Amino acid sequence: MATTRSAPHAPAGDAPAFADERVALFRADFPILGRSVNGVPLVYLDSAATSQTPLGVLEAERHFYKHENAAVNRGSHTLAVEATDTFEAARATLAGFLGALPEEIVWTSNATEGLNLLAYSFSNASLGRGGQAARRFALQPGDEIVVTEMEHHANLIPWQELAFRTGATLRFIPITDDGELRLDEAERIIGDRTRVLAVTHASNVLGTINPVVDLVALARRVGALVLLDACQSAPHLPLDLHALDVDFAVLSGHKMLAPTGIGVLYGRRELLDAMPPFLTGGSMITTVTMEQAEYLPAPHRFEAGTQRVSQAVAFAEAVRYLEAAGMDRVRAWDSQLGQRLVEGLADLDGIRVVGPEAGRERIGLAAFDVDGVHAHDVGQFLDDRGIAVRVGHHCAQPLHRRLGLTATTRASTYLYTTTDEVDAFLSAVAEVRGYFGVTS
Amino acid sequence: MATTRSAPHAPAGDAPAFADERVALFRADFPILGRSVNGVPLVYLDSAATSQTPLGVLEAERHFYKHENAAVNRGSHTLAVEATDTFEAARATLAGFLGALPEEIVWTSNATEGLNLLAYSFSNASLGRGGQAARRFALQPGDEIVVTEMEHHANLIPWQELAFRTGATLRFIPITDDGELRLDEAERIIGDRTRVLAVTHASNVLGTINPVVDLVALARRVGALVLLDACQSAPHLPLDLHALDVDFAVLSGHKMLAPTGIGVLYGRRELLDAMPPFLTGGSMITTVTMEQAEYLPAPHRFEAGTQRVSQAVAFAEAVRYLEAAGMDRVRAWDSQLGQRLVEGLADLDGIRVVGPEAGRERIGLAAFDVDGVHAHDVGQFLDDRGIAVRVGHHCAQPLHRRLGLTATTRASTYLYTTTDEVDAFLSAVAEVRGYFGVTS
Amino acid sequence: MSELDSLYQQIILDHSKARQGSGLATEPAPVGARLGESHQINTTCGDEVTVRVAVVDGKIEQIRWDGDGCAISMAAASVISELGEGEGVGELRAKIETFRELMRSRGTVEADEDVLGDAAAFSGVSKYPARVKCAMLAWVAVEHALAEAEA
Amino acid sequence: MSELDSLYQQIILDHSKARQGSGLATEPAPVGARLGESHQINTTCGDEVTVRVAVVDGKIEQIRWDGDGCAISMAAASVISELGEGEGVGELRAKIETFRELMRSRGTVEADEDVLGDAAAFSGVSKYPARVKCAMLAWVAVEHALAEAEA
Ligand SMILES: Cc1ncc(COP(=O)(O)O)c(C=O)c1O
Ligand SMILES: Cc1ncc(COP(=O)(O)O)c(C=O)c1O
Ligand code: FES
Ligand code: FES
Repeated sequence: MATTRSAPHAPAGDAPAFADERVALFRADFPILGRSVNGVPLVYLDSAATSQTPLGVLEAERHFYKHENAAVNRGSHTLAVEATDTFEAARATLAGFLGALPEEIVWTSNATEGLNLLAYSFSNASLGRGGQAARRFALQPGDEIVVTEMEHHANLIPWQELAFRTGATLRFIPITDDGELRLDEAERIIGDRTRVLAVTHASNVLGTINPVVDLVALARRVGALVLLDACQSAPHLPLDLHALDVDFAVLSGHKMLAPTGIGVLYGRRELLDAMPPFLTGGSMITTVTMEQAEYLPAPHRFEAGTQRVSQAVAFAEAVRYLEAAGMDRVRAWDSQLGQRLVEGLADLDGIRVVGPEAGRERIGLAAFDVDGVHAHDVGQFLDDRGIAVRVGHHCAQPLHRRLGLTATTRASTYLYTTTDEVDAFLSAVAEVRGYFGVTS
Repeated sequence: MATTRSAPHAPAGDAPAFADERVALFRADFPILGRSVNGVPLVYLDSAATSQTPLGVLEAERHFYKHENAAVNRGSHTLAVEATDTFEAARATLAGFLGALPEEIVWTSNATEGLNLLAYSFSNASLGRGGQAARRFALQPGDEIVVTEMEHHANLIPWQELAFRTGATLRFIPITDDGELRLDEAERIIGDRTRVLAVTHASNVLGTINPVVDLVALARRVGALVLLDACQSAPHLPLDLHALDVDFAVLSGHKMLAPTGIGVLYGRRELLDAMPPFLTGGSMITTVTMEQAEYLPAPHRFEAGTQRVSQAVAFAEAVRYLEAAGMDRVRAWDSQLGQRLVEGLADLDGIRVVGPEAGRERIGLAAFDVDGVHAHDVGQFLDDRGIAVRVGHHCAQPLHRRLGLTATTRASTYLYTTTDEVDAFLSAVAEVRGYFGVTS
Repeated sequence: MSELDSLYQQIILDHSKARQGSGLATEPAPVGARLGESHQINTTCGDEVTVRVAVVDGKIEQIRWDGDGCAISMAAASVISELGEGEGVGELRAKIETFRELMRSRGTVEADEDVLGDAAAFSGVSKYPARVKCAMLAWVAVEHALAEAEA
Repeated sequence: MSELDSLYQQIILDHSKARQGSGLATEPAPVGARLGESHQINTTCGDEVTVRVAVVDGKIEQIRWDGDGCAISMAAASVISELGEGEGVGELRAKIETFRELMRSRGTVEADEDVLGDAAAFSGVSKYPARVKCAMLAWVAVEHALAEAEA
């Protein structure tokens, strides 16, 4: 197998980016973008941490509470029936957006919970829960779980804990100095012992988009399950999970215009139906005695207790907003701004951008180190200009260690980010070293 | 120890119930209560499943998104600092409402997740996670977990699963025919082997308020940990968790005017700090290598990934709404309506109310069986009159089995419920058997 | 007829009380018949029904059931038991399909009384999506039991 | 002076570069002194500092430290190392308390330069609650190290 990168499943560049006027229209839907901080207009470049939420999404949630709020999948009165319909329609909307079936969509609080759901369900299977059907999820000493060196802690620590609980071994695929996955190493590491391959689609620090097709092929060769962390791809690129042929995927609503408190775990239907439950309680059972319980099929098997109904409704509205904008155009815009960020930063003295160099594909973000100035001081300086960026390890300490850094500064964009904002950011960064008296 | 019921920690009846005019004012804050179903005005008597949400709470959430939304506890820009302050202030508000310290409040999706958090953290402790300090949470064969026969599935199945994972035994305290806990049996069952006592404060089917003080005394005698399921008490009575001296408690926001997707786990500070984590990922660690992670102290140790920030903000606003109404008066109102329900139902032929008889203390709900008519048909009949009640096993199958029933119909009230609504419900119930042609 | 009355038509209420075919133990299965049994649970309410069919030469000789549930589910079990006995397996399958379509129609399909007999009275159920499972419970059980009998 | 300039006063920037007391290994601890060491992590950023104090007869002979962090945290380590050496343990504890109050004051307390010396320049930090931990990091480490030295 070649180690060259194959094209992502829908190559960038086939849709035009937004015109500035279109972006201005988006911005009108996000009142917070009009606020000022420290007496200057806010320049929000932290969408990779959490995106802003448009009025229509808030309105969808408000409408739900004003007209149909009731406990779903439990009640039989009119309100409860309506609320259940709305809730399940939201699931279908997400399924459509992701190229999946409604039964393959499990609501979670966020991507982190989705990953923990998998890790705990697998360890329950390892204890014999779920019987014969769940044996394929059981791990034991000698089995291997493979992640990459660029994972967010959310896609690392749950697997460390699963390895601890089952005796399995955690291995990782290293990256190149440019922040791309080493496919030659992937090919070596993904072997007969590999049971799970958990990999991010796009890196929240490097901006790299990983070659999912190649990785899936490597995993299929050895019969390993593939989990895709789609936290940074679902908001920024068109996704078709069936076409990508992954077994599981996780994402968070708050990174794609929805409120906090809602996320999705995708799982192939026959896998979800065979997995033992994670959270247990009401609304996920058929029969309960004092001694034991029998469980509903997926997705309800994994949705214990009263669900995040209004958040699911809002998430569906967020997805409609993105669909109306056009995910291929969102990608084109983010990618254009991402390039502008890298090119601008590369022109400055004493700045080291991590991840793929200018001209190579990346999502709309750039993380960098300023020689002689700590990232938190960079962030403070920018904040004084109203520019909101994220500083720190971005929940990817092992990656930073690999890069020889403890912290970086990250600017990230979304469909409401303007070219002017990127430029304002670049000129502010140009002044940072001078302000802190670093001259060398 | 005597088996008589001691008074709950703040006896009912020391505050006057609301005047009808006050209830009318509350109702104006809940637009959904003005809607009609099937061409008749809605009579919402399903608040024990989920309560309605006042405009002020929706407005608090909207305000957050319009002015301060950002990732909390991670970012250092102004917006992130403001969002973090607001989020932590919400925690302090909840702590104040519950008689706890802010560090003792862990945000969860709902009560169910809180219970699962405990059960999984205890099983992680049983595997050695958390080291020596966490040994007190470790279970093994021979150890016993004690619940009651009246528990909601959420406070039963997680313990069944924990018993399965650790080899511990699950036991339960039976109830009397009147739906009260048998304290004589509790005294016999809670013994040297008991490690955890998990009990509901108020039953979501019977309406019974359990004698927490007596149960805590029994548990303390043998050094067992006490978990209180406060789902049905926190919305309806003043709570002071420190005064009740329980070790843990869980509750759900959606049952007390907050949106869905947010709940609280309370844990005594030194216990939470000693417990191993449940969900792992970002924002709950100090140092992470590819091999292992070290964890923050509570509550952040238990809050992995991006949190339910706007929901927490809304929950705090809901709690302020309840505080303004006065929890002692909320209790008085619910208790008055609860009595009216039981008395009215007891007067009808062929109706069997479960739980304490009229005149004995209960929260604002009544579940009942209609002789000769299945609960779902009762519910359908009432729904046709616009009356929304819950029918089924209410996530308490073992309790229903104990009562010799498979399903009941439940009417439940809240501060916005009117006396007229209760009366409309009672006259509709009076017609049910006739409609279905049951005469005997 | 009010919405509610169209759900609880007199025929349904009657069947829910005088339950045709109720009682697995009351009458033995005909000797020599191919037997099939199915146990179905309505997961929304927990109600259950167990159905046994006896098939001789592709014809349904007997349908017997035990169960507990709401008026709709009990009436539906009674009706299919009455309707199915004496039918060919293929014909009853077709009727079950017709009934399923009726139930899923949300009130848009007209019931054909010639085909469905008393089961046509269930057309009102289709306007109550939450109750469709009640009406289908025994019918799905018969479908599964037939498959078993023919296996 | 802009808000930002009041946070990053020249004294702070200078200390953050010419770090007093930096280097645990460069100079050995005085013989016969009671030693205390403390390692502190700022959990919001992951930055760390390790401080060693040497106490002789209730007087602080030496404060040495290693660490990595932002300008505020490095300057704060430098300042306390300079300020603390030669102080009595009790006096330095009192100054740490004064500094803590200043940091928590959200800009409402006036720094007393006579007491705090160069540390008075940190008063601007109190208006940035997210940076208070940076300023406190080494100071808390000294506090813990003193407790160990005296144990
Ligand atoms: C007594 C009791 N415990 C637990 C729960 C579970 O709450 P949730 O579904 O919000 O997790 C409920 C409500 O359904 C309840 O009434
Ligand atoms: C790549 C990646 N994975 C996982 C996560 C975790 O998402 P959340 O915190 O919403 O669970 C994030 C975002 O923080 C991310 O960027
Ligand atoms: S309500 Fe259970 S079958 Fe109808
Ligand atoms: S940012 Fe880490 S100590 Fe200041």
